[in-house]
Amino acid sequence: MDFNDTPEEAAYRKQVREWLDKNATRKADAKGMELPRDLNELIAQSKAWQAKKADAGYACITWPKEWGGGGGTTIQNVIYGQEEANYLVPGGIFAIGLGMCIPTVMAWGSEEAKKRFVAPAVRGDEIWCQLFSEPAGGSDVAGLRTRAEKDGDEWVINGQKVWTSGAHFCDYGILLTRTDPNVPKHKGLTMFWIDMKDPAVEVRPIKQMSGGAEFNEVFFTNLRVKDSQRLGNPGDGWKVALTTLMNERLAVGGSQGNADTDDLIELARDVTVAGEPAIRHGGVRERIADWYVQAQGLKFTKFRTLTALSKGETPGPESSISKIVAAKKMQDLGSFGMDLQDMGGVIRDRKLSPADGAYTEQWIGAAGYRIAGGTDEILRNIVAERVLGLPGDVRVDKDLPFNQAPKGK
Amino acid sequence: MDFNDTPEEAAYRKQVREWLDKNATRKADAKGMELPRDLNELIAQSKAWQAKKADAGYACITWPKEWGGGGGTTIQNVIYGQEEANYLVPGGIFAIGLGMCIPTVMAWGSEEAKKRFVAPAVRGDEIWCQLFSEPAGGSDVAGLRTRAEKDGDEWVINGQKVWTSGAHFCDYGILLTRTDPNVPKHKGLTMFWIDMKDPAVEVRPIKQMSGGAEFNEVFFTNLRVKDSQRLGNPGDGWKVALTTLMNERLAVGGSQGNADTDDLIELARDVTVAGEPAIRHGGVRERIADWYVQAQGLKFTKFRTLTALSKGETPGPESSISKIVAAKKMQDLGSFGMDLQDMGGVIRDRKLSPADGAYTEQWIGAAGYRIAGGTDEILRNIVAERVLGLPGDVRVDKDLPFNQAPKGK
Amino acid sequence: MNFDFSDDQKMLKEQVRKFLADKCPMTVTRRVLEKEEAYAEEVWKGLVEMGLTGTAIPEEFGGLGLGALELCVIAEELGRSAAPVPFSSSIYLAAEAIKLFGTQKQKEAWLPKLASGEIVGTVAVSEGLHAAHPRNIEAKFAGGKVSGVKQPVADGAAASVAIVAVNTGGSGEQAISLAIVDLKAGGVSSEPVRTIDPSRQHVTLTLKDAPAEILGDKQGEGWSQLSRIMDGGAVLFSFEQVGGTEAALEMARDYALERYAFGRQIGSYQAIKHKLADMYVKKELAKSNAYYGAMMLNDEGSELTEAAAASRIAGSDAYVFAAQENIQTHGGIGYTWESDCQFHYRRAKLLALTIGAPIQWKEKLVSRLEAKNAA
Amino acid sequence: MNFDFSDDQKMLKEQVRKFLADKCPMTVTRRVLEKEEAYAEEVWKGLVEMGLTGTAIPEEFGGLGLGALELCVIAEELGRSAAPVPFSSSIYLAAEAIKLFGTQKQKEAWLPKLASGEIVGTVAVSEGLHAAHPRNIEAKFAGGKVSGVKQPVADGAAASVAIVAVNTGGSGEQAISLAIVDLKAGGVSSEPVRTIDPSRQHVTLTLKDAPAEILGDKQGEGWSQLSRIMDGGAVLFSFEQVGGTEAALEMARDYALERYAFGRQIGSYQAIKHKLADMYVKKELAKSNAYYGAMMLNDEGSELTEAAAASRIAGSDAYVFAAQENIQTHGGIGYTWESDCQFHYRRAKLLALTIGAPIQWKEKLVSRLEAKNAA
Repeated sequence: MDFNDTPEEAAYRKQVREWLDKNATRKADAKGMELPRDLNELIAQSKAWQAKKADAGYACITWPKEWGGGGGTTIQNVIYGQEEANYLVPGGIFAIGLGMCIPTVMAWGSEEAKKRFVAPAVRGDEIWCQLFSEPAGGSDVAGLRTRAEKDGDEWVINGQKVWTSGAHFCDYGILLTRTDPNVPKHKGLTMFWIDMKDPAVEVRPIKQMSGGAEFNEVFFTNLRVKDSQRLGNPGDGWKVALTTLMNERLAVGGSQGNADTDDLIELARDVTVAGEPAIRHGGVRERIADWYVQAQGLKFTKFRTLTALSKGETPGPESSISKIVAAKKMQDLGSFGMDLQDMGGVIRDRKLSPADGAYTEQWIGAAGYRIAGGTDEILRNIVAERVLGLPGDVRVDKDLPFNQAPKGK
Repeated sequence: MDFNDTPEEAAYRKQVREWLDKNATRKADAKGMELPRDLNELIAQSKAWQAKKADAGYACITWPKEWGGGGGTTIQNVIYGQEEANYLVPGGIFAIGLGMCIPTVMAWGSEEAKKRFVAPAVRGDEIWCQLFSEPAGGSDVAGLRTRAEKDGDEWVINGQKVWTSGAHFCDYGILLTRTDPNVPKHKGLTMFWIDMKDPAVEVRPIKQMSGGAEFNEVFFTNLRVKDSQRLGNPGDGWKVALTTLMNERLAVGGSQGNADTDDLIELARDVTVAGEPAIRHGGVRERIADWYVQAQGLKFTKFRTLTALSKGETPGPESSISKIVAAKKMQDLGSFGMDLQDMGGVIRDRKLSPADGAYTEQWIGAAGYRIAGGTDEILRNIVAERVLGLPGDVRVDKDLPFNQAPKGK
Repeated sequence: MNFDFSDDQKMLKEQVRKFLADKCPMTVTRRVLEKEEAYAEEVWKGLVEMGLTGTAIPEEFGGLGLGALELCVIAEELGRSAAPVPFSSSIYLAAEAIKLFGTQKQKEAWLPKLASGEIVGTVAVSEGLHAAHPRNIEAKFAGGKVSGVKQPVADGAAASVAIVAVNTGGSGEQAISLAIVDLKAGGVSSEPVRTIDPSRQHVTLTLKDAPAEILGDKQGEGWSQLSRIMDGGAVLFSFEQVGGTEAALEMARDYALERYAFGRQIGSYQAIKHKLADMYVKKELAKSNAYYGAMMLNDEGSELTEAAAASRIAGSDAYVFAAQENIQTHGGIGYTWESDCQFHYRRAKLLALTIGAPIQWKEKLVSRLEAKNAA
Repeated sequence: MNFDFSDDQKMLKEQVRKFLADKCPMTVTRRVLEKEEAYAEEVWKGLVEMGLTGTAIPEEFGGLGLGALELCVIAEELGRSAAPVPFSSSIYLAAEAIKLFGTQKQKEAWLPKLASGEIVGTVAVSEGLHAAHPRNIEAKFAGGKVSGVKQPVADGAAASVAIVAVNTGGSGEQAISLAIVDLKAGGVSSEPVRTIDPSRQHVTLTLKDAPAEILGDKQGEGWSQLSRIMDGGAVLFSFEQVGGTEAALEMARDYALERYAFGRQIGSYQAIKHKLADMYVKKELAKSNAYYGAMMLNDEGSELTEAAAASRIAGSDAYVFAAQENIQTHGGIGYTWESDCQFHYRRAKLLALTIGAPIQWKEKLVSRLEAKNAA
């Protein structure tokens, strides 16, 4: 047991590090520098960086070279990610497009579509979003209501999507629609790719409880798309969507908030419980221990996954536990950090609060993180069903035509 | 707001106290005395005490005098119970008979049956048990399989019950059977009273994990009962059983184990964490606080219920929370008391362990208490459905004939 | 046994509830929060017109001369509607402090104005992120003047008078006194401080030689006075927490009944059912503890401190949990700015911190239990 | 990245697993528990014949000279089957102690016999219900003799040699030494003590001028030696806990699939599904921490103490929870004497206490984290 690279891995890591040193700034050396706050500037920088990566074979490392990828292995992809994390580079805006949308286009699109879209997406020239969730859907993605109706060689789309990340700057999207409401819900869906700049597409930002607005509602009013924009057969939309969702990377679950046990130790040294330093309070110490053990457990679970990848194996389902643990820990640790500040814990001001306000921000943010990308409850269901083999919930709507299934308001 | 009796209540309490002082020994004065450990002796003492109570009008206080009861109010019943709890008197073996079985006989039995059974039960001359639970049933009581088949003017009963409290010393029982397996499960049940001394009834004690054996399995092999022993119509057994279960008194939930926060404070003064007195450890203190607050919450919830009774109102559903909280607290507090003894916490010996071994015993006992009379999970369902008005679980067996419903092994 | 509120108290509760349901729906809380108003003036006026500010103030000082139980039922309703008004600062804390410990002259000077709602009062203890403790109070009082910085102070901008914890020299608890500061008399500046719940305004109060006098006759009694004031506050806030918990639970239940997933109400899934059952259990434990707290407060009973601490611990636990899991029950929509879920999430945590975090109250409680156990 | 056991280690694990599945089903644990046998002799013999007792003992002392990783995989399987054998006392603790700190002569005297399974060893620290701490050790060593009472001592009746924590005078940690006591050499009496898990025998060991010698060369090093021994024990026991957790989870899952209520498998109810998911989550966290503990133990790494404490905390939490909720999943039947659920309930708590309760290990962990954080 060791944390060392194999010789091949070490060589690859060295090569990556040299390239990064040449082309980017290490965070450690980037004092005072930061990524642009202006969205347009950030997009421009992101596109430039993505193109550079593509030229060097570091964009979509595991994809074949003929599609603009790197022709590499999964573990090389992980190594690149580990190394890049040490540099101040823009990232993220291509994650959904390259992680979910383009793989779907590659699996289900026509040859023309693949030729047209894959390479520009890999280079970052075009950005994609995923349009599945709807107000009425939530955890029940397939319960969507956006209608697509055939009209000659075109489809006419009306409806609304929600929680679309990046819709306000994306060029294209993949859109899941209902084309037949008279069959059970999973059977009446069809997938299309669409042009997000079409005037029939309206994007409205969603303001979150935290004050941020990274997500959007997207409205379609008589949006007309060609039948050739279809991905998969009519009625096969759910099968197509599963391709997309399977590609939803295990990467989620990383975020545990900004403040962790090290910060908590520092805070506890500074504040008091019953007049004594909080760090001497056994209950504070137990929480530090428990959260440390959780964080270590998640870290080493990831290492077990990486080991499997490194050996060329498919990782087990261990990683599914990550977000269940991380989201609640983020909320509880944030909340407790506020408690330690006592009455002062109500203050929400980065300049006044310890750890740059991290406790408060993660307490607020976690309320959303426990829901986004699968609620705590859905994730437990997934572990129970896919890992432990327990039965699915009773599905009363399984065999009912969609338009006869109970839906509430 | 006060905890005082109304003048009427105070007068009744005084009368009760005087009677008890004359007829029993206060626990405070009963140093070294204890109730008999031998079962037969205990039963004899219990019967004698019950007869005395009946003569004085303190047995079944709320029942009409013509049935042997006291003709009193619910709050008088509560007051008597509060006062009796201070005296060393035997109790408990009549609880199921008088709390559940006889009320069922009174509601559904023939006039002959009522005349024959009610008064002797009130006086404690005959003891009753309730035979509903089965190995295949568990939380799903109505899923029972014990068959009763009509044979002329008699019914022939075969099957097995489980978790029958006191079956080894009871004289009679009420027995829920399946008389029609071709209709949905709730519709094919019929209730009988039976003679527990019939040779076709075999009682076998169940040894529990704790080592105790208060419950039994009861086997019926061609037990023949008369049709006149039927309580309610054939097929109405579930309706009859609901009478019984409704009478299952909210009294449950009292037991929180023997050790509580006062004991924990004492233990924590004696033992150490990291070499310092455990009582100075903030985590120990937080637990003491949390459990104290829970215990107070339960106590005052009961007071709210008593207040409603005292005003002649029907208490609200508050009391349903009691066991949910008490059982888990009993387990956790026991477990934590063991932790405080560190390696010594593994010892199970009343002479060596603090609080007379209470932590260990309640840690073991709570594993059963969290299940008996409704699991934590069933109780949460009950709160959600009956108190909050949420829908019942999906019932896939609702309309299926019993013999076609999935049952597993 | 009469462990319940009287019919009159219940009628008062019903009145307050109706008024707030009518005049203080969540749209008002949203308005105050979004526009950063100091408080909802029209709601405050209505409460004043109903005479509620004078509830527990003696008649000789212009109040109604009722007791703590009446304040409790009002608090529960203010909590239910997450009302954006300075009632708690002015009435539970400032007025109670002056009533309990002020000289006759101080009472005459301030109580009538507080009772009539003509002015707002507050209490200023905290100096940043250190929990209230004699060691953590640096504001100085000398020669009739106070200097120091108090942060955060609830309703500090709206208030005309503040009870300020100050250091008057000496050691330990004896160093602490409470000063009455007329905030309109000069030497006072206040600057809004952003909090997790902008529907309740907070400020940083900077005092520079602000004219002040000691509450009551003697210096050095501030810590025990403060402890008693906070005990009362804990009970009253616990009723706000019970009311808030009920409101959050109702929101969650209504949504669970109305929202469908996979063809059935989400309230038919055990994950949701048991979550809501847990909210209910915590709410009932909080309510029962709060009732006992109310009785001890009303009777100035010997167990007031334990009962207050238990009320605060149970109330904070219930409301924080219910507010949090109400969002979780709503899913994504619950996390949006448009949703009213946020108001309970914010308010629940504010109430759990505002007169000291539960971890501090647990210490207070266990110290009392230890003393009793030793006795 | 190679954060996994080697193929050889996995093969060893598989062998042990097969042997125990075959020779040590729960009926054996039940027999030992019900008949109060000291341990399952035939299982112990089998383990000895496979050479497992000598796994990590150097070849020069008759062992196989393998490392901690091999012990870890064995431990996981012993835990899975809740095996009633003195392996942990003799090998994880006594043999490791002598190997780490014994003089050459002491190693020669004891390791070959422990390696061959000819004798059993144990460690005796606890003196009743006070947690291990220099202040709580009263057994005295002087003039080559030990006197004192150790309680409870695991496998004390079966053992021929014990490493005994003793007070050799001086203050604080310097007062503590470890003594090797030949339990067959006189001055020793042992009396069984009833525990929550009679499938693992415990005794009260009374020493009266029992001949003994100090482990290693020097007195006064016992506390730090003991700390290192317990770190190793924590890692190895955590693998037992991971194995036990897996077994309890499997039992619960199988039952949830097989048992029907209201016409469907109880495993289709979310209350059960989520309970089992929580068991799985805790198990994975425990396993990952245990792996890191194994690596640190094997490499004698600088983070051994933190990793050991984390392994122990996560392992105890996972196994106690899984054993408890396994009974809950089974319902009434799970609480009967006939059910095998009890063995995990007993063993889980025993393992969580036997080398010190989690609350003590959390203190140890946080003290280390504090020191690192300050650095």
